[in-house]
Amino acid sequence: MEYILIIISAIFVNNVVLMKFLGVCPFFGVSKQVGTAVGMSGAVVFVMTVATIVTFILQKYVLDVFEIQYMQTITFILVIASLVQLVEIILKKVSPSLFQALGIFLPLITTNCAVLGVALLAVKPVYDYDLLQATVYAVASAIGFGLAMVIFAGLREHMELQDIPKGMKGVPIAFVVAGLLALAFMGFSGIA
Amino acid sequence: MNEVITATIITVSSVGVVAAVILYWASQKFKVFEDPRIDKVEEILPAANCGGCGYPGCRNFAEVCVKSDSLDDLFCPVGGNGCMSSVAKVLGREVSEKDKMTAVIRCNGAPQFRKKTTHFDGALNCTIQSDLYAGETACQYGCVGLGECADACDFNALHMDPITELPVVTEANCTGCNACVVACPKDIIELRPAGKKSRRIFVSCINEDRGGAAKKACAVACTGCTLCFKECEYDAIVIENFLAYIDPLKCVLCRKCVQVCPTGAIWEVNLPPRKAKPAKETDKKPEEKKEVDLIKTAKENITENKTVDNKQDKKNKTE
Amino acid sequence: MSKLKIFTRGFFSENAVFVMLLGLCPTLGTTTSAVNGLGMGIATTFVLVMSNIVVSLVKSQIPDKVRIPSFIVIIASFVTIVELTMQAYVPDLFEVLGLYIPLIVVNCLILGRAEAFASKNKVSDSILDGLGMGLGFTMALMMLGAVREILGSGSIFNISIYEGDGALVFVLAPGAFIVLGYLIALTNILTKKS
Amino acid sequence: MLKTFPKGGVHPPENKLSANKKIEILPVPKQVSVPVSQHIGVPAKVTVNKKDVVKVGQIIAESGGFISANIHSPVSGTVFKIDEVTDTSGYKRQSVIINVNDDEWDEKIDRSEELIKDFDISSEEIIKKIQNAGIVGLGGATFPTHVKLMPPKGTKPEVLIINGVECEPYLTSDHILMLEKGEEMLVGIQILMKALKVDKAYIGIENNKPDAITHLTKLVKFYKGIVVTPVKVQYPQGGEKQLIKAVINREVPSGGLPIAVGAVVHNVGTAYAVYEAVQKNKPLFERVVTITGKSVKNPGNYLVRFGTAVSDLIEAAGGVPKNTGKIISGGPMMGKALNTTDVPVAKGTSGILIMPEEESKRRVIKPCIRCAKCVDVCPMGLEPFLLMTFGEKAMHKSMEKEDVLDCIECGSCSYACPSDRPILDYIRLGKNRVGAVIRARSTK
Amino acid sequence: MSKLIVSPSPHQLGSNSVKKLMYGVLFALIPTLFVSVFFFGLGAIIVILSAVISSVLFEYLITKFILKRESTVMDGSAALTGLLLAFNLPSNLPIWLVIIGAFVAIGIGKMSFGGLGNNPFNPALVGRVFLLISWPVQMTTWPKPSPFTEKMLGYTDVTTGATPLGQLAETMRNGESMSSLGEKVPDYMQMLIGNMGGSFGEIAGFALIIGLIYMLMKKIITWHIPVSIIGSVAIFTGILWLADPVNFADPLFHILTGGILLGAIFMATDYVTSPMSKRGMIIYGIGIGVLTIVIRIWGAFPEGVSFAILIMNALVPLINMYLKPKRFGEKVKKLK
Amino acid sequence: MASKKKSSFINMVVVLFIVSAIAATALAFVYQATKDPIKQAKLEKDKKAVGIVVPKFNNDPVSESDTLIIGERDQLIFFPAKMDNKLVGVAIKTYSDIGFTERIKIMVGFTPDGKIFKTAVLEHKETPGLGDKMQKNKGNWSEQFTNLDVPNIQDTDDDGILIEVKNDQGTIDAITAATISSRAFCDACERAYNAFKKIEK
Ligand SMILES: Cc1cc2nc3c(=O)[nH]c(=O)nc-3n(C[C@H](O)[C@H](O)[C@H](O)COP(=O)(O)O)c2cc1C
Ligand SMILES: Cc1cc2nc3c(=O)[nH]c(=O)nc-3n(C[C@H](O)[C@H](O)[C@H](O)COP(=O)(O)O)c2cc1C
Ligand SMILES: Cc1cc2nc3c(=O)[nH]c(=O)nc-3n(C[C@H](O)[C@H](O)[C@H](O)COP(=O)(O)O)c2cc1C
Ligand SMILES: Cc1cc2nc3c(=O)[nH]c(=O)nc-3n(C[C@H](O)[C@H](O)[C@H](O)CO)c2cc1C
Ligand code: SF4
Ligand code: SF4
Ligand code: SF4
Ligand code: SF4
Ligand code: FES
Repeated sequence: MEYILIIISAIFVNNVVLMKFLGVCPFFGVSKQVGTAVGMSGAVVFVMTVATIVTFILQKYVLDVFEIQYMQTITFILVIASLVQLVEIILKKVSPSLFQALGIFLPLITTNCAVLGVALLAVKPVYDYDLLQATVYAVASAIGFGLAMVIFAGLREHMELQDIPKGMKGVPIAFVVAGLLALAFMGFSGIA
Repeated sequence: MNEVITATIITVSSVGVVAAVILYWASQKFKVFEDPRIDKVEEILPAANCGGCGYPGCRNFAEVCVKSDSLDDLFCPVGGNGCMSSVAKVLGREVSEKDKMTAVIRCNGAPQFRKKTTHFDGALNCTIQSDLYAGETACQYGCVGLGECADACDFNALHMDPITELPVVTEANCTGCNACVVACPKDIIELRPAGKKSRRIFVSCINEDRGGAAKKACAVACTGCTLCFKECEYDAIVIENFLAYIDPLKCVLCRKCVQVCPTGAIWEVNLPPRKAKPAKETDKKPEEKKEVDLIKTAKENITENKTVDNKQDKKNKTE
Repeated sequence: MSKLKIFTRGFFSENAVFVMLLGLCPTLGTTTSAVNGLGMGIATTFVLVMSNIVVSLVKSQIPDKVRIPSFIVIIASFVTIVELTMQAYVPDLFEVLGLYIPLIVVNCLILGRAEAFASKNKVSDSILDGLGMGLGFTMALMMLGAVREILGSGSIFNISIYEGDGALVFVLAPGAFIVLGYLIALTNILTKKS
Repeated sequence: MLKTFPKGGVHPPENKLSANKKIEILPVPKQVSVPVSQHIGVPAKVTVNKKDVVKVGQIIAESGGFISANIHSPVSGTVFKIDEVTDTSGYKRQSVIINVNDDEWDEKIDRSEELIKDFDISSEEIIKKIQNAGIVGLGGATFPTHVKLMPPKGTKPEVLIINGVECEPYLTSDHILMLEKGEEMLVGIQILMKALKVDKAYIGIENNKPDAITHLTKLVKFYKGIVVTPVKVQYPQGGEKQLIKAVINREVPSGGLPIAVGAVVHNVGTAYAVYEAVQKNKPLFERVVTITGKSVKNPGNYLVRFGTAVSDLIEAAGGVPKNTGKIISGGPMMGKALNTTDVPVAKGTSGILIMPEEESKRRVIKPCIRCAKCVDVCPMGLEPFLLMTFGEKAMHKSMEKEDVLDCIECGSCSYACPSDRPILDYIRLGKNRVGAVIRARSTK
Repeated sequence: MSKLIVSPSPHQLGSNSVKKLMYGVLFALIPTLFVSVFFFGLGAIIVILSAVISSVLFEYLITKFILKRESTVMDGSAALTGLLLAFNLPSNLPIWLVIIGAFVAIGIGKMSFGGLGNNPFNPALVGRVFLLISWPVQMTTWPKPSPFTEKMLGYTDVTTGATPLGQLAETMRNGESMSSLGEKVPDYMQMLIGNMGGSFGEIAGFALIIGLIYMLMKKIITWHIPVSIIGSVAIFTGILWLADPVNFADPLFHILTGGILLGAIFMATDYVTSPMSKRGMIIYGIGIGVLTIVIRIWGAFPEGVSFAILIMNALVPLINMYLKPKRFGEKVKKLK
Repeated sequence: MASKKKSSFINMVVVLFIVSAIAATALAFVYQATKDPIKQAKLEKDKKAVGIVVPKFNNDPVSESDTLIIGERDQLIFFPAKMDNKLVGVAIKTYSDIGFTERIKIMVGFTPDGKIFKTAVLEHKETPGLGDKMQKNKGNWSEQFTNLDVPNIQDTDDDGILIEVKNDQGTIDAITAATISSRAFCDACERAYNAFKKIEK
């Protein structure tokens, strides 16, 4: 039950992009087509999960132990950046097909706030997550990100065919759509 | 040095070093061959990996740049123009200066020369109309005037003249991209060398009907009378299927054909105004003049109102 | 490029938020009021300028393969400095901005400028570039914050300007997207016209 | 429940004004111009010269290939000239113009009214005769009939379906033919069955022609293997894929021919023409044409020689009404608007419809409101609104992916659209372009 | 005979038009209008008039002065948006809020996208949810219905009461059993004719169903969306109720209360924002039904229809992409 | 473009090491420098809150504060306020987890007779415009708690909880449309009151 709550909360109620504003740049950048959005979501799920696990361990067994929590930002980002690159290198060799599907999105993830954001949130003392909970939280957050992005990509592909007024065409209307999507997602608030 | 500082330094540097070692090891171990130009392009790109270019990540964008044939639709918003031109340089993709080609409209059949016998009421698209039938006038070759070519032009070099209902080329904008030629279902548009000082002479008609039929359908049609052919000293003119064609490579811009054409089908572009001719020749002139006046007065007579109406009509329909 | 242009393009022609759509998370997340937007903007500008300086100083010493990690470490250090300083001297603002302060690290604007500009240019130009970009970013955040504050809470810079409740949506997530959408449309229209 | 196709379709007002008008014979005009391309496929090659004297039924242009058909002179007289004349396509096409002189028929043609039921002739000979007679499908597509009778290798016809649906509003030529020449037609069907070597034939007739249904039901008792199947009044019941589905409940695969499900479809007029060709040696040079329209004085069904100007036909029905807006060759749903009445009647001309001006104009186009009415009515299960958008934006790849080539151009979508959008115009455009792309690809 | 008209086929057009469809829906809403005025009197009239007039006005002004296009107000869709927005509001909502709602609905929800046919989200619901989130207090104070009394003339000072769904949420939050809920809310017959609190357009179940039948008969809409919504609500709440009748309300209660009927019949069926294929419509309907109940039972809002419809609106492009109508002949092709 | 250094294993590791080390050292020093101010700022915050919620005092409640353990994990810090060594009030830092979003932390001050003197919100993430009306500067809702005579509240529903919103048969008017936040606020006060009773003993 506890896990279900974490999952529902992270996907719908506190959706990373729509409610928490994390990872907004790729949310807009890579959502022009549904296919790309799906690929990006896959990559995010993968990296976010691994990154959260690694940083969680780092936090609990290094930073907390030496009481140097203030080094959180710098170590986390270092870990994430290296991790992304590592995954990219390995994937390219080991599974070119998977690399084709996900690899191209990997570099984009380093500068995706959502990954660092979720890693930072997962170690927040208020939540008091253990490793498993943190992992579930990361996976669910990433799925929430992916869900929002795929829906959004569908809407944008649709908008491409519509007769949008000149000034609103492209990015502006995308923001309005994102806003209305967030408005709709507010309906989930309070589910717990 | 106190404890915290030591711990900090050790932790962070070891994370850094471990990362470097692992990455190095991995990049050696899992090396994959790739087009080296991709690296070069990637180097030029800002590595912001922001996705602003529409591709996921700079490297991916670099790959696309290397693989695609043209950089026209590719743009990195972070790096900007400078960055893109460096990319082009690396890839050796600068557009080499070709002979400038420009579009010419080979139909002169404004409504006052070419009576409309029917009214087309389908979707306003040249191809749809010409797939359906020969067109609103008796000339089955002429421009149908629904502006598909103008829509196809990405450079704002073509617009439809509301009075003549024919496309007009803005030469300065025309890049010779061929889009309009492909778009036009009637093959009205031809790309011709812009010519010396942008001066050109060409036959603005593609009617292949026999003289009488052509003339009946359109007052300014080429009737294939061969007068120009006979006049031309440079063999620049051929006549086939009752239609004259001027070879741009042979034409020396002597303008003799322009004067002899009884229907005014031959156009001269950007040539200086003619010197006043000796009196003898003027007996031919009135006719020519009449044509010109016709266009002029027609243009003047059509009040602004009507033009607006025309546009309104089209807008209504397309909306 | 003239110094003036290096400085001013961050405000208009290459404005990070309105034109290049970079650093959107803090833009949307922290602009519930003009003051918050301003604070976030200044923090970002600081990191941007400082990391531009350092990067342009050390640019020739860094081997290619570790360029990005090194830049990230540099940026992260400044971010941490900002974090610590804010905690010490403006704890209230720090609390409001919360997560978004550490997230300055991943703001593509900063890494992007470090890579695209500072790693190729003189220190003085890099400072100007950083300042221009940063202040342009700050301006955008403040504008967004101001509009959201006026519509959402009926005040500006915490000074109440009308009675009664504002439209709460503008303080919440949907309002942020919508307001930014219309602001971008507005800039599009204005810049195209001029 | 009456048989029909499973999805879509519309029911426009039937307006069968000329339903009970007996077939009248239109007098032979003074001059005819016979286009050499009256069918789908390669145009025929002219075999006569200026000033040649020809008889009715004499070949004047020879089939130009396998998918092509002979053209016979519909009149007797002298060839005036061979020139380009605007035909129903709206373009000038090569035609043989003949000055009429008398009405002298080729001797081989049996001109008696007598019904000849028996035939004893092989399948190949039948096909040969049909080919020689220049018979093409009279249901609209004018596809050479002999080609359809020679199924490609690996396919085997199982049933013959005769299309007596006439689902187009206004048109009545098939209806009257079934009433007046029912028996001849049934013999024609037997001949076709023999040619195809099938022993089952269905005649699909829409339920709005009860007289034809009862008449033929009575007659088929005497003809083995032929069944009359009444089908629901629902446009486009006459589309062959729809008819096959309705009658024998098989679905012709996307991009496939009817033969893929063992069916061959012929129009009733074609069957009658086959009878005449095989039993009476009469080639195809005349047909029944409906002339109709709300403001037409005497709507009726006329037996017309090919090459007769449409204006002559209209004259016979009382002349062009004052408020005429559009003159259509064919029905209001699939017919082709003419740009002049000086075009000749040809093999594909099933009717001439004159529409008053107020009904001719299209309405102002409004934005698509995504009401899905076009999706509902599309008998092919396509999404016309989407295809139109792709067509407008020249997104050919997307169109191909959305099966634009399956569209049968029935026009139900444009008919049903509350926003009066020219859906089919753009779909047709897209079909042409996608078709061109695919052809280019396959030649690569 | 003047110039002949030439156009591609078909040459005959159906008699349907956008105007006819929109006015048809407006006509179908008339019974509901009467019932709402009957129970909520002057307040209902004021809110309806201000919503409809301001919607039409905003659409006119925006098309004319901002988009500079041909005016489209006469097609009736703006009036319909206004009316449906009004039906989703409490009858004592201050006029200025109604006008803001209409502005958001038309300005943001519809015209920003280019007007009729282009908007991905239901404009009236965009307006409504915008108001709900911005001014939750005003949007959730419901006047008591008061048939045939002098109170009908009241507008802002009417007595307020909770909606059945509000009672339900309260009951569930306090962990009381459903039998105690039964005492607090009107019986089902009263609910059906509309004698209960709530947005004044959603109460009149009976009148809404008359509208549904009219629209089905006129072929304005098909049964797929309303039936799948109501069906999935019934099934979902039915399962919960059978499993635990003490803590969950019965299906009929859920169907008759709140906006399910109004939403299912008039709002989810909006052409522009619903799927194009029949299969898609059914999935869409089920999605709305299930989400509505999830939000009602577990969410912070007592009512979820508006949100559920908006969320499913967002999914419509994906539904259209993956749930195509069944192509003719496709199956055979695959069998090969 | 500036000449790029070619990468080799050694220089990669060395550079990354040096960069990290310099960064770490610099940070460590900044940390050292800001450590006390940060602590100070935190104390300052408590101090300010304590100053608001209890009557005038002249001791240093922060340095005299102590942690009270209730139940298994609950730890509340309390700050005794004394005037000339006479206890004039106790401020208790309390929290609630039943708010709309995340934990709410408030400071509640009691006078020795068990009345709430005043309250102050320390931290919360409730929705702006709704739940945040519990803050003093956003509305006067929290005035209800000033001088709330907790020991004398009638516990109408006999559930042993004294500070409750009216929806739960209590005495506190909830913030309009934010009952959940109000309930959480009451819950925090109740927790503080229980702690207070324990301290009393
Ligand atoms: C290019 C083409 C090739 C065809 N090939 C055959 C064929 O090989 N065998 C056959 O029986 N029918 C063939 N048909 C005939 C069609 O099946 C169909 O009967 C004809 O096009 C008329 O149908 P319609 O009036 O419904 O369009 C062909 C048609 C076309 C257009
Ligand atoms: C939409 C549509 C409607 C049609 N309606 C009829 C019809 O009513 N009667 C008919 O004989 N053929 C009709 N056809 C043509 C048939 O599909 C088919 O081509 C014809 O029956 C084949 O016979 P034929 O080759 O003898 O002409 C229609 C075709 C289409 C695409
Ligand atoms: C986006 C959103 C934010 C909300 N924020 C709060 C909040 O901060 N505090 C709160 O008590 N209720 C909040 N609510 C409302 C609650 O979910 C709930 O509806 C309300 O407390 C019901 O209580 P009432 O009886 O006071 O109306 C929020 C609702 C939504 C949709
Ligand atoms: C059956 C039907 C239902 C409609 N429902 C709505 C609705 O719920 N909300 C609305 O704003 N417009 C509605 N409209 C009107 C119109 O479709 C709507 O304004 C468009 O979304 C505007 O583009 C409806 C129209 C029809 C035909
Ligand atoms: S030139 Fe061709 S494309 Fe252009 S308007 Fe004329 S017919 Fe159309
Ligand atoms: S003179 Fe004019 S009409 Fe005669 S052939 Fe030359 S171009 Fe044609
Ligand atoms: S898409 Fe084609 S098959 Fe479908 S209704 Fe339209 S015209 Fe008929
Ligand atoms: S029928 Fe017309 S308005 Fe309706 S969906 Fe199709 S194209 Fe759009
Ligand atoms: S700021 Fe770009 S993803 Fe968050």
